[in-house]
This record gives sequence, structure tokens and C-alpha cells, in this order.
Amino acid sequence: MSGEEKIVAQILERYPFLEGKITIQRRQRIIMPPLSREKFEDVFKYVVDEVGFHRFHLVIGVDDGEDLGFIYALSNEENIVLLLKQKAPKELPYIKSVCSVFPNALWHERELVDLFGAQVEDLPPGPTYPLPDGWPAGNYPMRKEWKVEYFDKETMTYNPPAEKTPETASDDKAKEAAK
Amino acid sequence: MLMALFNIVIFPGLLFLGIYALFFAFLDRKLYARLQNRVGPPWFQPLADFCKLLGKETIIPQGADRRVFVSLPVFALAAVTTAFIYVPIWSVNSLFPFEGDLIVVLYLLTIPTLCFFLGGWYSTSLYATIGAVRALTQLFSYEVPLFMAMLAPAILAETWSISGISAYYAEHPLYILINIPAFLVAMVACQGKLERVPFDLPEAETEIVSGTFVEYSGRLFAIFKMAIDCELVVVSALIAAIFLPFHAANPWLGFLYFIIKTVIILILLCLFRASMARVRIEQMLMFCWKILTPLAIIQIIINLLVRGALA
Amino acid sequence: MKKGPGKIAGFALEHVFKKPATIQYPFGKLKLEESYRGKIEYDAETCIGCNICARDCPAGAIKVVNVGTKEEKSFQCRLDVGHCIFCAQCVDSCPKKCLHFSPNIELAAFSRDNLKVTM
Amino acid sequence: MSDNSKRITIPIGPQHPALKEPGCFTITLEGEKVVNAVVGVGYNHRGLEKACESRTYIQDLYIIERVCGICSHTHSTAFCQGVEELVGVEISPRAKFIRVIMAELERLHSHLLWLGVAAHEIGFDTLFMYSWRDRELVLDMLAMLGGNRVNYGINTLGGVRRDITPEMKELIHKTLNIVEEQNKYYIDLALHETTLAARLSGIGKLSHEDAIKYGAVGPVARASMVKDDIRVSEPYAAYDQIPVKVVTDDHCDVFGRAVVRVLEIMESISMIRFALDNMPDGDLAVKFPRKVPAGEVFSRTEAPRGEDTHYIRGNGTDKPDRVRVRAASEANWHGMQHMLEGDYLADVPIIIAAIDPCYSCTDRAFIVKDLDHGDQRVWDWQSLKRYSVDWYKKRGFDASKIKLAERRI
Repeated sequence: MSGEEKIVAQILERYPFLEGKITIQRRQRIIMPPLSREKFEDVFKYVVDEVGFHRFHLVIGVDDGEDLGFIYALSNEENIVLLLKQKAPKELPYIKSVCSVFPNALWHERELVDLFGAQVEDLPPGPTYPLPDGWPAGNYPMRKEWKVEYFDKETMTYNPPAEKTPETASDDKAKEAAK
Repeated sequence: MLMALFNIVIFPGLLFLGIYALFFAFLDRKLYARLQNRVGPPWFQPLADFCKLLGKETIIPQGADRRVFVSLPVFALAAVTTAFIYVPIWSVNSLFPFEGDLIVVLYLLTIPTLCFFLGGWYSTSLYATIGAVRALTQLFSYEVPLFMAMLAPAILAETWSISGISAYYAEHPLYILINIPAFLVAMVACQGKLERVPFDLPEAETEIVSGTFVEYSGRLFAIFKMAIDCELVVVSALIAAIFLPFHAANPWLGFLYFIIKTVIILILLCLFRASMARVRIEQMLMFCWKILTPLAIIQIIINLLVRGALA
Repeated sequence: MKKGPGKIAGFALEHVFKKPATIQYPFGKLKLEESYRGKIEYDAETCIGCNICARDCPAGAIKVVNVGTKEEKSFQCRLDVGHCIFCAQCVDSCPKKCLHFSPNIELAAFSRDNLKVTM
Repeated sequence: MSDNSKRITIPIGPQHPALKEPGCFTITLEGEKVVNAVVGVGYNHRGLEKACESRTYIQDLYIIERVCGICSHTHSTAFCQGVEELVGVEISPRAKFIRVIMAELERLHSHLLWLGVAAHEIGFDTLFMYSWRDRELVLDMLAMLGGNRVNYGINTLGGVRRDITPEMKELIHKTLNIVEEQNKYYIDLALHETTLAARLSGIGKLSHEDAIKYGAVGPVARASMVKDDIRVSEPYAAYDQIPVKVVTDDHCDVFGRAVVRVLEIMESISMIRFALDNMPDGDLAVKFPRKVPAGEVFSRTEAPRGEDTHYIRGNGTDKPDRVRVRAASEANWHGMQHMLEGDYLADVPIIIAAIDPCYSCTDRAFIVKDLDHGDQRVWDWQSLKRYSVDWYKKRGFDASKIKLAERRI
């Protein structure tokens, strides 16, 4: 039994509901399924304290359409990388900060706040990162629906085109026909 | 009267000193570059820099006292130029030698450092303030060994005049060998006086931008720069007069000797600058008080003993 | 080597008498390898106007346009050197090998418009 | 006198002679001692990750290569091997060896660059000039192999773009001999020059435990006895066929980091020699599809500054769904505050330089200190811009017009 399989077995023993959802992608890579917040906090604590994943690499934010995903990359002594995933609905993306366990998560979590609009609880106060001052509130550039084309750098405003109502759409068609 | 004016303004006063200082600055930079396997600046570079600075806008910080801020560079330059008049150039005698001019020259050379301190202090910039404090802290560390190293030959020569010391060692050239430790101490300590690596803490470009001079610009900075270049000439001329007194009766030959001696000292200073890293302020204090000062004291004791033996 | 200050002095003194390592740029120039990725050169004869180069360009700096008629095609390459990142992916992508790079790197201009080249 | 009045706060950066890139360190001093340090980085956020999402994989490769000017090859290697893993393509052994040779040459040039920068920070310009002179030799080799001095562009999806011919091999061997000889002298110098040791040792302390706690990587971690090197712990490219020796040091300070780096240069030289002599034959690149299947991959490489990690998620099209890059210096920033506190102001530049920083992060609030009134006004970018335009307008120079005319995006 390889080191990866042992770890998966250890996690499955504690959390049987993950059966069949954990994949060993290749040597030194274990990928966990996306978990909701409550389950994630529990699994995270267990993995860090008892399975021995004590090195934190980074947290990756992803836009999954309906949800926002947060992928925590951890590794252990044998350099096995575990990708722990958490998901939160886009409207209320509340997650809990892991800064108290891993101080090097600070900048990564600030990045989630700025770029994805995640609401990170217990995040230590400090400057925003990495967006500039005067960035319009409510604009989260790494979300899929946010398009670079609609952003005006001079005025720092985001102007998406008005959504096409049936009337304007028919107008457009009429114009095209006239051409 | 006319002769005195000529002496002050043209030779060996302001004009000659200025030109020689620019030449020295060029030589220093060129040699520094060649030591680093670079091409280095062309001969007119220091002059071009000086002219360019004169043409730039002079900005005076809002919080600074205008009169003090403007007068400090002039003060520094004036002190250095005055000191140069008492240093022998073409013979063992300087222009207006008198008993005790060594002490006057040393104190005149302290004035530029005080000007740097005040300039930095009045700039009301944080970097300049830190640089100013460092300049003063540094002053207290290198001044003592420098003075003692300069006074040791004077004790042996039994005179406090530079011309007297020069004349004495010109007569007894072998006694110079006794002063070698003092010469080394003086060379190291004057590196601090001239604010060059490894003791360039007051301006330390990579730490506190350029320290004391951070707020100086345009003409004022040009004058400050000139004062620093002139100080380099005066200090090397002073060390040359005290520690390397080889003189010729012919004033032209004497002048040639002067140039050769000062250039040798410049080369040594430049090599010193090129081969070391900048030290920290507390390391500098430690070095000056624990190594240089005892060495200078030992030198003075040796000289006293030799003096006694000779008498 | 023993511990002590000023260790580099001898090494530096040796170099005073050696040739300097630096070159004064406009008067002397370094010789660049022929394989240096400088400005892109274009050969209109072999071009078929497929615009694969434009599709693969990360900076959107290159474009090939047909300036002739539909029957008698003649192509022109429009390159914005100001946008070009000199990755030469277009050279790799070109199926007819009509693009190649030159070791020309002296491309500074006074205006951005001067950087737009038609070849 | 209250405790606070003895303290002064000075900004180091965003523009400072010690930092060649923008980063802001707000240092609170008591005399010359640092009592508090606030690290502010991120003036350089370029939105590369967003840009990658709207471009194809092959275009992304060149964007990723430009994440860092110094470790460009490791970034592109990480991206390439990630995408290759996603597609399931195995590249030829020769391509793997060429990637390793480039990576090690890059490490040589990066470490020589660091040595020069570190020497410059402590006013030792002669060493700075000499180490950069020898770095030129390495850069010339890289230019010969890749076609450019920094963004070599030798990687492509599925292999490499250029081959190493026997003549090149000969030339590299020759140049390496010179670099090795010079580097031996630098090692000697670094270990025996008193002023250098006096400035470097004992500052920027990061203990073994703290190095793990703050997630330090690369030479910073290895100088604190953390034996962590992706080339050994997770061999990529041809590193499993080349003997790699991990250099560690127990000084835990800036001096240790310098020692690790200069010794790593020697290791790299022997690795390049080994790789050149044992290079197998084979194709340079395999055919690579435009469309990449859905899936995710976490790719790691060892850059000169430490571990680079790339996360790539494909969605079945020719454009990636998400690319996340964590450069090595981003990991080392976290311990910076801890390293700075308790040291002298004079040591701040060298401590910052000791992690070999590469700025790609931000805070953009800057505080304009108004000493006349003694208050602090916080200006944001917009208001500062407006202020400057007004200031020039009053003096008969309308800056806003000129800017608009010349700006084109």
C-alpha cells in the first residue's frame, strides 16, 4: 500500500461518506471532492492535526458558475499534495479564515476577498490586496461574469452593456434588415 | 594685497582647488571603474555633472529654514578652501604658515561634517535626519583616532605647524618609517571623514536614499558636491604633507611631487573603497574605538619615547 | 584564504590592466547570434493568408491582410512592434514558413505610430 | 517623554534605491532599531490569471513565461508540464534534458544576480560588478540556446523549441569552466571577507520552526535547515535521472542564504555538465492537440527562488478555465515581517534582498505625510492623479489632454 492510499484509507475511516469521492490522481496527488462549509472545517482540522498535512501552500479560488470553489493545497512530510476543496454559494460566499493555523494564508485569503468577493471570517485587518485604491465596490474581476472589456481604466468604472430586452432586440433585427 | 587676492581666488585657492578637485573626482571614479573592470567616465564627466547641476532647479523644502539651508553648502566649501591655504603645495612651506596651523586645518576640516549634519537636520526629511544623526555619530568615532594619528608625527617633530613637520621630516626622512601605523590609522579614519565606503553611512544610498543630501538639489547640491571633492583633495594633501614629506627646492619640481603624492594617496583610498562592504554604524564605532584609537595611542607613546631617546 | 577585510583588492588590481568587460553602446555593439529572436521578417511571396500567426499571437500584434483582389491575392503583414513580445510563436505556427526572426533589436521610435510596420 | 515620541516611521519604497521593483515597507524605528515593519506589496498586479482565461493554451504559455523576468523558464516549465499531464502526453527524454539544462542555467544566472544585488545593498559595489560580469556569460549562453536573454521561450507544449547542437555543447562546457573558476573565488570571498560576514551574519533570523510555520521555500528555507527541494522530493522533467544534491545550511540568517546560493551555483554547474554529457537522442517536441480535456492539475517546479506552483483547470476547450500561479517569492513574503523586526535599519535592504524578492502583489493606499500640519492624509490614486493634473494646470500645462492624446490601449 503506497503512502497515498494509506492517507486516503485514514481519511475514509473517519469520514465514510467520502467513499469513492477521493481520487488519487497520480503519485503525490490526492484530490478531495468539494465540501460544504461545515464539513470542510471538520475535515480540514482532522487532516491538519491528525493526518499530518502541516504545510500549507496556497488557496486557489475558482468560479464554478453557481458556486465559488476554494481549493486548499496542503502537503505533508512525504511531500504528498492534498487538494482540499470547499464550496460556497456565489451570493453568500462565507468561508472561515485559516490564518490562525497557517499564517502564510493571509495574502492568499485577502486575494480571495478582492478578486472573488469571498467573505472571509476572522481575517486579520490590514490593507487590501491586490486591487488598487478606488476600485469600484462589488466588482470581483476573477468571477467569470466579469469581463475586462467593460472596465474603463480612466474612470475606474465597470459599464456592462444593458441587457437586451425583446424590444431592443427586435430593433436590432430591423436595423440589420434595413442594411 | 593683489598677491593675496590672487592666492585666495586663483592659486592655490578656489580656482586651482576646484579644478584639481574635479580632476580628483574623475581620477577616483575612473580608477574605481577600472578596478571593477568597467570603462569608467570620460575626463570631463565631473565638470559636466557640475555644470548640469548648476543649471537644475533648486528646491528648498517647505519646512526648512531658508537662510540656513542655503548657506550651509557655501559654508562647507569656504571652510575646505580656507583649510587648503594652510597646506604646503610647492615646497615645505605653505602660503601663510604659523605655529599651530595643523590644529586649525583639522578643525576647519570638521566644519563640512557639521554642515552635512545641519543640512540634513534642516531638510526636515526623515531620511536626511537619520543621515544627519549618523554623520554626527560617525564624527565622534573617527575624529579621535584621526587627530591622534596626525598629532603623533607632530610630537616627534616638536612643532604644531604643518610646514614645520614637513621640514623636519624632509631633513630626517628615515623617521617617517616610525609613523607607519599612524599613517594607516589616518588613511582609514579619513575614509570616514570623506564619507566613503566602508564608512559612507551618512549617505548610504541603498539604505537611506542619500541621507543628508536627499533634499538638496540643483546649485546647492553642486556646491555640496564640490565641497566633498575639495575635501578629498585637502585631506590627501594634508596626509601627503605630514606622512610623505619628500620635497624639492625647485617649486616646479615640488609641485610635481605634490601631485604624485596626492595621487598615490588617492589610489590607496580608492582601493580601500573598492575592496570593502559598508559597515553598520555600531560596527564602525566599535572599530574606531577598539582598534583605531588604541593604535593611535600606541603610536603617540612610541613617538614620545623616540623623542625622549633623541633628546 | 585567511579571514580579513579587503580580500578583493588584489583581484581588483589585476583587472585594472585588463580590457574592460563593458562596451560603450552606441560606439561598440555586441554581436548577436543569428538565432536571436528580434524583429519578425515577412516573406509575402510564400504567404497564403491563413492568419494562423494572428490566432496564436499572445499579444495580438500581428495580422495578415489581403490587399489584392479576391482572384489575385497579395498579402501584407501588419506588425505592431510596440505590442510584439518577441516570442516568435508566429514563426513556429506558420505552415508555409514565410515568417522568420532577425537579430534586429534596435527598434526604438519616437512615436507609437512609428512602431506599426507594414511588410 | 512617551515611548511613541522616540519612534519614527519611515517608508522604504515603493520607490527606493534599494528596491528595484515597487514594494512598500513601513518601518518603525527606535534609534536605528526596527521595532515594527509592515510589508505592503502588490503594486505590480497585472491580472495575468484573468488574461490567461481568455487566451488559448499556447498563448498563455508566453504570458506565464512573463510572470517573472528571472525565473521565466521554471514558470513556463510548470505550466507546460501541467498541461501535458492534463492531456496525457509524455514528452521525449531529450526535451526533458534540455528543459533541465535551461532550468539550471537559469539558476546560475539568478544566483549570480542575487549575489550582485546583495553586495550592492551593503555597498560592496566591486563584488556586484564582478558577479554581474560573470552573469553575462551565462546570459549569453541562454541567449544562444533560447534566443533571448531573459524570456528564453524554449518551452512549448509537448517539448522544446530548439535543440542543443554539439558545437553549443562545446561552448557551454567552455563557458562553464570560466564561471566555475570565478564562482570558486566568490565562495572564498563570501566566506572570508570580514566586512561581508560582519554585515550578513546574525541578521534576518528565521529559525527552523519559523521557516516551516511561515511556509518559506527555496534557499530561504534551506538556509534554515529545511531540506525541501522539489527537484528531489517530486522529480519533474529529467531530474530523476540526474544526481541532485540539496544544499542546506544551519546559519538561519542572511549569511546562510548567501552560502546556500553560492554553493548551489556549484551544484548547478556539475548538474549541467552531467546533463550535457548524458543527453539522450530523441525528438524535440511531440504533436500537441489544441483542445485540452477537462480536469485539474497541480504542477510544481523548483525555481531559483524556491517552489513555483501552478494550478491549471481545463474545461475541454482550447482555453483554460482557471490558471493560478504562486511564484516562489510570494511564499517567502510571509516571514518578512518576522525577519525584519529587531534588526537595524541598515540591514533592512539586505534582509529584503535576501529572499530574492520578485514583486507581484499589493496595497495601494499611500500616506502623504504633511509635516507642516503634523497630520496624515491618506490619498488614493485617483485623488493624487487629480491633484497632479490641477497642479500642472495652474502652471499652464494641461497634463490631462496630453495623456489622452498619447494613450492607446
